[in-house]
Amino acid sequence: MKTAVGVFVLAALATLFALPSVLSAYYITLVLPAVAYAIALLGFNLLFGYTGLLSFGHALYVAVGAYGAAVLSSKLGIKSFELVLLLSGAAAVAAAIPVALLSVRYEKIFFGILTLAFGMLFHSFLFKFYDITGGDTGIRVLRPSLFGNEFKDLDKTAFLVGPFYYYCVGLLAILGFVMWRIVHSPFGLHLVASRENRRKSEYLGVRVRFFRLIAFSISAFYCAVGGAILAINTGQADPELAYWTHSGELVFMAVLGGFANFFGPLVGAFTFIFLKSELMGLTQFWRFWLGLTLIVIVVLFPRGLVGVGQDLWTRLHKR
Amino acid sequence: MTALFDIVFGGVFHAAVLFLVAAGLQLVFGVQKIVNLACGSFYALGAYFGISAVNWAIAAGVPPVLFLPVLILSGIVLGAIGPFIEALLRTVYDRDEAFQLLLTFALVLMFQDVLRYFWGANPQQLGDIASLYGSIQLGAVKGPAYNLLVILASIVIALGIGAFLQKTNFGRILRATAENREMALALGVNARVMYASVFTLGTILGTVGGALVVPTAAASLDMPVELVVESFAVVVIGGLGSMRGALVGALIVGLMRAAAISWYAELEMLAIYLVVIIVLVFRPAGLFGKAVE
Amino acid sequence: MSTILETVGVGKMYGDFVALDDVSLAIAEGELVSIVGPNGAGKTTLVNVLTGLLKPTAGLVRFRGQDIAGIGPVMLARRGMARAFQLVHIFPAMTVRQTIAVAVVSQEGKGLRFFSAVDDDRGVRDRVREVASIFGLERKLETEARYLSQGEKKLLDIASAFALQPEVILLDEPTSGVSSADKHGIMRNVVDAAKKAGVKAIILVEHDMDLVAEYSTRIVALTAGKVLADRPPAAFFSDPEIVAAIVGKMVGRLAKEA
Amino acid sequence: MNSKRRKLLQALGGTGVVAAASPYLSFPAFAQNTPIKVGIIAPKAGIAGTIGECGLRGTMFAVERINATGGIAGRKVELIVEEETNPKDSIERLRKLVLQDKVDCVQGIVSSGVSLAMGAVAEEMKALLIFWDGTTQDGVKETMANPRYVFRSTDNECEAVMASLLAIKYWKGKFKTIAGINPDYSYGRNNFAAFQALLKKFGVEHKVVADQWPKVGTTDLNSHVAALKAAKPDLIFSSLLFADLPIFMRTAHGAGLMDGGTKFVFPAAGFQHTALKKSFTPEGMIFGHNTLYFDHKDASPLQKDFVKMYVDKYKDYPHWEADRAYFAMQVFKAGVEAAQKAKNAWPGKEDIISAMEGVKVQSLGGPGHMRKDHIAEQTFYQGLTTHKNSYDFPTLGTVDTMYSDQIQKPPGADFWKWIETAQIKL
Repeated sequence: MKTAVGVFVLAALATLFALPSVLSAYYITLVLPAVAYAIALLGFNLLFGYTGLLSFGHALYVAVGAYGAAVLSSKLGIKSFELVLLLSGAAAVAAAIPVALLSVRYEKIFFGILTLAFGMLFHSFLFKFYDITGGDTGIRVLRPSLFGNEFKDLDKTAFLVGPFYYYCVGLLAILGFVMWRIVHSPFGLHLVASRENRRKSEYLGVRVRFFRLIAFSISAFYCAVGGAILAINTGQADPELAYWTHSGELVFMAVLGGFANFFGPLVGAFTFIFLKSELMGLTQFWRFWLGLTLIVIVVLFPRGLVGVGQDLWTRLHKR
Repeated sequence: MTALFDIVFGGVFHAAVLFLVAAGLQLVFGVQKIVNLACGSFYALGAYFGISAVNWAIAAGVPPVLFLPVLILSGIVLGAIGPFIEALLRTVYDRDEAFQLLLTFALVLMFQDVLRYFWGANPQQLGDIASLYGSIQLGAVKGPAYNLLVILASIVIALGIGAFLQKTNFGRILRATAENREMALALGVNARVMYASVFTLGTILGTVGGALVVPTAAASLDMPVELVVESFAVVVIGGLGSMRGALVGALIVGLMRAAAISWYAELEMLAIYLVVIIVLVFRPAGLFGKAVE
Repeated sequence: MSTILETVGVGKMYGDFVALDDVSLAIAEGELVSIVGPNGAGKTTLVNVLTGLLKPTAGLVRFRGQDIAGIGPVMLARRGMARAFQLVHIFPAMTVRQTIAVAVVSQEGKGLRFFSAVDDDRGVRDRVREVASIFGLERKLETEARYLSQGEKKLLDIASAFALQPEVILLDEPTSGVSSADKHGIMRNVVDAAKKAGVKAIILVEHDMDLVAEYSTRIVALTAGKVLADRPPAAFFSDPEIVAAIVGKMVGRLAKEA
Repeated sequence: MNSKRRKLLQALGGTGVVAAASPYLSFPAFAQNTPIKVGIIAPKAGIAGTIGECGLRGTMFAVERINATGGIAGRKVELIVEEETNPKDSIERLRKLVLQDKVDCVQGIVSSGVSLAMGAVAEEMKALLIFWDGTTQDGVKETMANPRYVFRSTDNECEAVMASLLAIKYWKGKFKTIAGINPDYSYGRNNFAAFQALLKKFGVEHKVVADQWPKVGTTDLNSHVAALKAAKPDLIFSSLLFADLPIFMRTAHGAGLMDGGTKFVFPAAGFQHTALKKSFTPEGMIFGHNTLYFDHKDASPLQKDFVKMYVDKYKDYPHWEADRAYFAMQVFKAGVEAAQKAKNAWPGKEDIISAMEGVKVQSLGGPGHMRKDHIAEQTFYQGLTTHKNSYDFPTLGTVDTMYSDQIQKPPGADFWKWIETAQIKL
């Protein structure tokens, strides 16, 4: 099993690295947000899948990452993407701690609504405090340097589908590995225990609230990294990123892929981005079909695409 | 003095509409324990359909005085979609609430395109129905009579729901189910009928709300997602599942908003979220909610 | 014999309702103290007070001489007291290995390790195996808790509590919902395990008077929030007044015979 | 993909077939079998959905005419329409059109938030992009001084400047206290600020007694109206648009805000002129119809044709977005044809762009041209409302007309400095 997962991961990474030589530039610019969402969802699912807390406001941290990249690049002139990632991530953690302190007292739907309220609070802030945040138009995000290299000879598309793409896939691999270790660590074990039975885990000495706070902060960091990548791909950070329906999309992706599995949300991110993009090209009523897809997944395949895949696999092997 | 009246009147009007939507949300949460993100979509549906109903009434030569009943009736007719959506939700009653929330989120997405399919992308408006009802004038105070009617209708509906829950047999069973689902089911409450009825009632509260308000406003595709947020603020402040909470929460949100707009316009929505957070810090279950954790 | 856990004049009111009234108990090393009483006598409240979950409205609760009133389950576990539950409390989707590992990790203070794999920790692995074998669960290590039999679930619940290496363990009806044939098996298992694991005292809340009579070193009877009796089994069962007040209202073969 | 294109051609009324039979072979040297592909990105849902719809109709009208008269330099136009949503997704759409569909030109974009982000992306991608109504201004500050590939619409402040000038011209000395109720985004903020700056320039002493900033799409404006009523201003300046303006008008009318002698200035009223019914919209208000006033007596035959077609086909009266969209297509056409003529061969992108700079075209609303710095100049229409017409909504009694070179800052200028120093005629 372990080797199977290893082979799968290596194959997936190899495919991602090989994509630019196969796919057209347009599709690579689509893979880029998918990679960004995959990173964000790694964090989101630590909280949702492993800790059992459904946040309907995690777009807030994606937005913090995007605005972090915007402020650092266009207002403070910081070019280094490494620094941008670290500082945006730190800002997201700083924003997450007060929210988490209040929210982790709750579970289930109450947690969902409270996080939604905080997300919208931030959205209002972005919208209303025009002089600081640029209001509805947001803030421009300038092209960063990667390891000090600015790639000045490349135009924006070439930069995005070239060095930036490989950089982000590398980031996904590293952050994926880190998250893999986290969920298999003693800390991860305690998170799962607190999800399964909070009272019982407390009697076994699990500091549920504290651990949830940490999980929340880690997830915020990942979301901010995803947000920073998204913002550079778009070239703009805007308040829509913090709107609650964007949080809903994060949940959508996690469930689409299957949140019970480590790789589910990653599959969900890639599927969602391509599904949405293709639907938008096919019909103006893409929201309807997207909603219908979600209903089918929720009602018939609650374990998501990965669950469907696993079922097929076991059925084939039984034969 | 006049100014203060105008501000309070505006706030109460906003509260009246919010109450209807929040009441639907509370009713469904109380019994089915599902938070319905699509409550805003029902509201928008009510608004769009209300416009069509009135246009039809105009074409059929219905006298203008009857437009208000026509609007209310159109909202009630829309309740017919309730049982179908409930049948869909039934598939996830025993699942994790993430699935329940997502299913209603899917409805939000789908409704947006359903509305667009039938009524187009343009925001829809009713010419000038509201002013047909004239203005009320009390000394220096002047306001549109239609707004007062909406407030009154909302109060009547609130009292009606109260009486229904307290006085009727079905209401008592409903409250018992909200209190203790297993017990009620063990005592032979027909869950299917109960859930379908409650959800339909919740739907109607939303659609009637939308239909009532549309003569003073417009029906737009962004309405659903905007309204959900305000309704959530109302139920969080009031306490999830509590009808009294919906009423008080709606008043707080409506008046807070009116006050913020008048005295510090930049705070409009921020003020509401701040109230939400303050309430949650000091009274985690909301003003009338049962303790949660 | 030194006192390890005690309450002094503990009272607990819920509004006007008196749940506990002037309850004083002392539990010493080596004892197995049963708490009995009819429903509504205040057993659950007392257990919750003893385990620091509820703060009493009057009196003191001391564990090893330190006040533990209302310290909550997490701190209680750290101080060395564990609790198993009346209704099965398990982690449905976790395997037996993982469940016991939760306690082992917490007992060894490794909860804040983010980057080391639990499965690769030899210390944790050995300890999990050890605890599981004490309770006869070593063959089920990779089974998810929800697929265990009722009796096995009980054992797992208790095993995970034992994995904390507590000094005192509180068993809240450990055999409820288990067939009477299995009850003795579980109790024997627990008492043996306690000896092996160095548990210094056991508190047992139990309805089955057979088990109480057989395993207790002392019995505390509660009625209406007050201590009616606190004596060894022989003296307890030979007092017709107590038998009538407590045992008569409770289920059990002994009660039927009486 | 193919079925979608077929559908689009059908939507164009089968003009493809008509064009094939028409004498477009008058450009035999350059006639190519492949059509020119133009990508359109316009909002289809939400508050701006109505704007996108009207714009798209303007584009369709333009394409029908172009294809019926031989296409652009002999090549038919084929449209690929995508939806404008938020900046992130809209830029994805742009990349699809440019990288995947390989369109020759992209037009559209209504939201300034999207256009600001997209302008920079298109420039870096070297994609020819003509905005209908989008600018690349951050506030009123131009972020792209001399773009090569991106062509912007007139500044959003044009209508504010013109409306302010009219307010001063008609009502100077008749008001002291002013109030604003403007949408809560850069457009609204800039409009109200421009109004105040112009009052200052023309020495109109005034005091701001209330300023309201409802979020775009707010459907309940009762509290805002109450606050305005409490402030008792002599004049209210409002750049509300979309459905918000009719709601405001109706609410204000019901609450008695229009009962006194308060004057009203609505620079963006033309966006939803047909929804502002006579019963709650009084006469004598300043209405801005921007670059297209559908009921102009002296309108060009082109405009009259368009309005007639619009009324027949859609049972509605068009607003300025149709003109902006038509203008964008005409600028592209003129650029391609000029470049083709100069080169006597099919022109490349760079040739087209150079030819578009400074090109003059006749748009639906009137004459316009594309400045060398890629900002449009067009004709603007505003005036005082009247009920003397056969519609159920007010029209303009007197129509004031200004060419945007009088109300738009010149290339490279700072907007506020320009207001202070410019020679502006009333």
